[in-house]
Amino acid sequence: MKIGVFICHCGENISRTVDCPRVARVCESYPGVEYAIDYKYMCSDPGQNMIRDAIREKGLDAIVVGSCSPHMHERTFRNAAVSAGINPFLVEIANLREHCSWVHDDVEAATQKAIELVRMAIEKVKRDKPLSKINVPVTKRVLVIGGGIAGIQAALDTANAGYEVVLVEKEPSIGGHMSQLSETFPTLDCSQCILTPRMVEVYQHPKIKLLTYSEVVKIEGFIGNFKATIKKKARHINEELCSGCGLCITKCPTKKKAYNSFEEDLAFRPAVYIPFPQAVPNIPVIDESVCMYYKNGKCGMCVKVCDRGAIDFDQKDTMLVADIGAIIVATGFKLYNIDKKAADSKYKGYGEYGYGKYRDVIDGLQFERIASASGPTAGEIKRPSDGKVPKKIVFIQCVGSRDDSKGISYCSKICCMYTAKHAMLYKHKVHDGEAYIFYMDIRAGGKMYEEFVRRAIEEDDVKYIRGRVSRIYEENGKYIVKGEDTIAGMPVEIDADLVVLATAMIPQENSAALARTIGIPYDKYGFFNEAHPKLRPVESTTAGVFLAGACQSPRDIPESVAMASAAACKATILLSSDTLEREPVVAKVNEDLCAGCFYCKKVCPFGAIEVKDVKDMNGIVYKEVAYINQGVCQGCGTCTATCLSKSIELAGFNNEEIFAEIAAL
Amino acid sequence: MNFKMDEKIISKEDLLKICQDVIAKGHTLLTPGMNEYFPVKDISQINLNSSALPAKTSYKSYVFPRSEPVLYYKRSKDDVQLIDVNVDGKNIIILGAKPCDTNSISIMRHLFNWDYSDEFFNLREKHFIIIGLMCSHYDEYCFCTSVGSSPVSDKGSDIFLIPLDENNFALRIITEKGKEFIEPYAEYLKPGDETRSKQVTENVKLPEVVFDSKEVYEWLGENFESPKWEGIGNLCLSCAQCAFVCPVCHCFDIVDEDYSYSEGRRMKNWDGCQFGNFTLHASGHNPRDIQSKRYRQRVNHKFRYYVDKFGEILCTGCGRCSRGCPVSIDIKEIVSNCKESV
Amino acid sequence: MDKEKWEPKIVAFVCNWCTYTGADLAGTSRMKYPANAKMIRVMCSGSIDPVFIIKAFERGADGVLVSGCHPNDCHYNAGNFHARRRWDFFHELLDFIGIEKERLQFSWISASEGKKFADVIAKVTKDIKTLGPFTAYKKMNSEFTAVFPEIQEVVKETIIKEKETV
Amino acid sequence: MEELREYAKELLEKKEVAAVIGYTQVSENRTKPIIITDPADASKLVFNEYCLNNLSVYLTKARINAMCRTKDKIMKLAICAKPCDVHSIVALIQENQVHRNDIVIISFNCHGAVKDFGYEFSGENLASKCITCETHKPLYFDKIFGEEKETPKASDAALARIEELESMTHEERFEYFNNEFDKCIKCYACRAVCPLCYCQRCITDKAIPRWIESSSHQRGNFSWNIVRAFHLSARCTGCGECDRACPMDIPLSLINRRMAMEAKKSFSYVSGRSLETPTLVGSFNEKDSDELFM
Repeated sequence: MKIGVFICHCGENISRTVDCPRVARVCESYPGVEYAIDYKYMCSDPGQNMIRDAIREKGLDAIVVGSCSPHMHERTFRNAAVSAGINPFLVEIANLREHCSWVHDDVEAATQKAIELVRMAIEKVKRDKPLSKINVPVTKRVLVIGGGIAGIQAALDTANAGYEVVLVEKEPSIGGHMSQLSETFPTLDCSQCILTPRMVEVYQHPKIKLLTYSEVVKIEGFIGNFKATIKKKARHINEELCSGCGLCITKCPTKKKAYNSFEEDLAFRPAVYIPFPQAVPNIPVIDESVCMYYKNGKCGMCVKVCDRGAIDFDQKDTMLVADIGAIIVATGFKLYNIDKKAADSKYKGYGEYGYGKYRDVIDGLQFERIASASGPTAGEIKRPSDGKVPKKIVFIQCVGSRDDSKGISYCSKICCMYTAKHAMLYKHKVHDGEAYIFYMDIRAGGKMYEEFVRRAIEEDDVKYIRGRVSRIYEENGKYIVKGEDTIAGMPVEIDADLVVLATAMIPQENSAALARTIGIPYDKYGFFNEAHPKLRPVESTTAGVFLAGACQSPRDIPESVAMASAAACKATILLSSDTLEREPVVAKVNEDLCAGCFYCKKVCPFGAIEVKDVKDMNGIVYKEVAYINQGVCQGCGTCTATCLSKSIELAGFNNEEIFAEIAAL
Repeated sequence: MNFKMDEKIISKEDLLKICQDVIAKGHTLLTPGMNEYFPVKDISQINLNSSALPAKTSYKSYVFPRSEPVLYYKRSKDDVQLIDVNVDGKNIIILGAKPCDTNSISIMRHLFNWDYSDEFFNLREKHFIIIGLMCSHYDEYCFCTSVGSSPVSDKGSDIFLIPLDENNFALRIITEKGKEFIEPYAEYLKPGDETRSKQVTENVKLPEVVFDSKEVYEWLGENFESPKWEGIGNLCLSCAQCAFVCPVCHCFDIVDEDYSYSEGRRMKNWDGCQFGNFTLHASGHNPRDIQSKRYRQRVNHKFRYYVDKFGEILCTGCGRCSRGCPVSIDIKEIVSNCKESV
Repeated sequence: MDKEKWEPKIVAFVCNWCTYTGADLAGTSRMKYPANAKMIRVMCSGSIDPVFIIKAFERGADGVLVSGCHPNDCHYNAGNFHARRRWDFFHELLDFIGIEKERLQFSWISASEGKKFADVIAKVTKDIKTLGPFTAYKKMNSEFTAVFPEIQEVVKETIIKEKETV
Repeated sequence: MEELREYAKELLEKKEVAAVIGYTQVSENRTKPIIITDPADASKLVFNEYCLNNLSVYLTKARINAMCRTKDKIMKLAICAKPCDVHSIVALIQENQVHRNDIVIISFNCHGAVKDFGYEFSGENLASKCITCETHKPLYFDKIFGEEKETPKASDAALARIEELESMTHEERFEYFNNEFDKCIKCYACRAVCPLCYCQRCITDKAIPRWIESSSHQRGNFSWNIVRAFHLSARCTGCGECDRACPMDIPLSLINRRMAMEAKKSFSYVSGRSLETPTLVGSFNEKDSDELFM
């Protein structure tokens, strides 16, 4: 085997601390090395030409390039090698820049290390096998999980590109948190007004199959070839027959049996309900837990009034299976529960603010409902306890967010803006009211955001107090807010009529469980992880799964929408070809030697390993062996290390190659 | 060589003095312990007990190490440099070797000097001095008498000891090598009394002769396809305990192992015929693919092929293989019952 | 004096996605760390076999570092979880056999933790320097070093060790 | 004993099983494995304190399994297993080597076995595994024989030895184990008798690339013994056959026991005790300790 070694100076980036000519000289003396040379910029056109020419002239079989990180230019050099007729997997990169010249000062030590790094690459490339890309077919359908604004946007963009979409929403209606908002910052336009047309568009789109009141329970398969199992929860209303007239709702005798979660528990709803008037689909749901029929078998008022016979008490949960090519996860967020904490929760509550104890200490979404024209107060600002118009409101920012002691270190990003919005909405409706905002910093990065906050301060006379609130207690129908003004350097005490807490955005309940179902990583809070924080922000590390909106980290509406469109675009790129090319770094079983213990199957994170029967001459199965579906295998190699008899090898990183690297150290 | 055997008497005390001197001279003195023949550091470790059980392993590894380099190599750009291994010719004196061990080396010598003369073996053997000790122990696994040896046989020894009483041994000088060894210690030797030693050896209880090796030879030739092999093959678990504790099994494997990308060595390692991959070809074909064929090979090699080739049975009847077999396969039983129907 | 001159040989097995990239970041950020550790890139910490570590010790390594993605951060979701169990046993085994725990160290280093990478390499190098050469294991190679005196390192180290004991 | 023989005979006569793997007496204090296919031979079966072999090792042998597959019928295998051997069978079932329905487990009420052949059964000569044994009744079986009897008492010398070793310095321990491993002649008897060493090709036989040096010099012996112990970590059920088989008396099961202690301490797992619990290898818990990692 003839190996060529090419050492790059990277201008002076490498050559400043590594004696590149010496590295080339020493490497030329190693067995198997036919040609070695150093050059100022290997990645430049002349540099690449040097490689091509050397391959042709010297008849090289494989090359080693000592340069920057393979994450930078591996592809460049592989392409150069391919154009000169060498398999791309017979190219090895020794990382002489990031791992050597940039991190060491001593020229001798760095040069010595560089020689060893190149030597390792030489020994590896000697054992490298030529590999070719793997082709897998693509199912042209996208699964969007979550029907908030991000999911809606992603579904519409994908469907408009001509691909089928399955949109799964766990609530009875799509719309998500955006449908609960009164107005949106920084324009103060009506949230419902801009959202509802989108929701209807989704409902009517011929390419979108909408599954509300449904949950994804299982994802199998791999990029281009997922299989999703979706549980459609029983609505007890036949969707085909229901006309959405709403008669069942108005006639239901259990008027105020349950808290209305859409109204953030500020109102009640009957057992049969739609979450809100603009709900899509406009089909009610019967809540078994409060319905009289399920309690004692009597009532059945809805059955009597429904002239279409759509009520179906016997309806059961159903399972649907769909073939899917790509998945967009847009499950959104929920608000940090301020005090009601389960025993095993990683978050600590805010007992000192009296949320849950005082009815007039509410969170941001509750204030949205109070301020909303369609809300429980029809848009009039009234406090929940006695319906009085509050004359003094205290808003507290960063409740939970940026507070290590409560378990959340991050900034929830949107609270500065929506609190300013809340204060403005209040001032616009209650002209003689006073609004105080306790803040830590004001973070108003975004188009027209800073201006918006300034407007609140300057035009609407919202009083910003920099500092934290230590305690809230009730006294004569007032809420005494004790805090400090760190700018004035003195304690503050405000007797408020209503307190609004801007609580942190946290991931949806069970986000970790969903992540495991889909097979994507998540951070310690439960937000899903992107593949690369900067360059691949909407992709998960699992190929074919994309992220949109606040399920990845706190996002406002424009960002969620932008992410959703980006994710849709990524998904459509994937679906635009009939087959997928995959890196051939996959594992393979030596079936003759496999003992069939299936530890590999147990550890495979992707379910790529199947059981294969081996039969004797009479057709009787005498042995079971592992078989790796090359389309599913992602090439992590966990199976190779688990295999006790070493009957699995990972192409491109096989054990012979790694042993050779160890021996070359 | 016209060497005449000579018999002397030596006291135990004097014998130990010789040992002391041997150690002081820097020679290696081996003596049997419970598990193995071990190099004596202090003469108090020496236990010249003729009724002791044979050590679990023989001293085979001192003449044919379980693993030894045969050459070192160093790769350079265009060449491979080979470096020879020098075997140091250090004298090894084995004191108290059991008669079933003493002739092991002479049996193996045939093989190591057959088509190729193994200089490592020969050099080591040349520096061996074997002082045998009559054996007065036997258990259910011993069958030296069935393979033409006996507990009182001095075959293979350079010097042979017969305990006359608690403190005195008859010392039989058998070979030139033995004579050369003992000559410097002539002062310790008293005139021998062959009648006395004969009296002792004649009173030794011998293991019963359980088979006739000629009959076994014949049977093996005629029963290559006997169903007997299958029965044994089903039980045998394919380890090489039997081969590795055997004083005369001599199969080896050659492997190259590297230290780094450029340096390495070629090793000669013990190999066992019961291993499944012993006869595995590079093509993937394995002529002895199942255990019954491998066990058949083992018995045939010992009692037929070796006899054909070198005129000796490749077995000393020490019974180590059966004593240690994890599934209690007893070669003596198999061979002596060979004619019985399955 | 000699001991100060001695430089340990350290092998680091790192995953492609987190630690290798974290090391890239350390480079991009021009952080400095000792040059003793050489990295072997594998796809996932889950694919690192304990035999790799044995091989490294056999080839004269004084210390080994194994590093992958943080839990829940694995590019392959769960490779590092399986690795974690594996290493728990292997580390315990080596400890029982008599190999100091510092000879084989483990870390989780994410792609954004360039600083942590530099710190970990510095720490491991320092630990191994404190322990000194892995003479106990290297003695097994004494036959080799007798034939190839150019594998000097080992010879030198043995001498140092002997000096120390005097 | 007669019941056992009758039962085995019946199984064979009815052709429910292709063979009965059991024990037969060799001499007073010694038994050996026997594979019975002829009902007439069932009378050779015995069970007593001298039945040392863990016969489950035969369950994974291709040649034994081949006996079960005849052209017109697939038969089961019957195996005599002490309660501790049943642990091995459980582990084999979990590792897909044996299917529960393919075997008939004939087990016994057990009150211990001797440490090796040639010893008289007593507390002093009790096998190490019997001293700490908690399953005198098998956890899984199809048929059980023998009466319950008290196990002789003995002190747990192996545990004391482990504690003694752990109190040593690393250097001393390394020295100790290196010397022990140095004795290894690589006859692989430990591997051959181990029911869980069922690999068709052992890692140490993998030549390209060479995983473990086949030479039995210090380096090769060291890596073989480490890898053997590691591969059995959290899998070994503690039958102790390796100890009995080793001609060089290397304390193999001592290391196995130490690793089993780790499995119990860190993961509350004991291998081969339950068919329902997932194996420790091959599963994980997000809450596993992160202590090891910087």
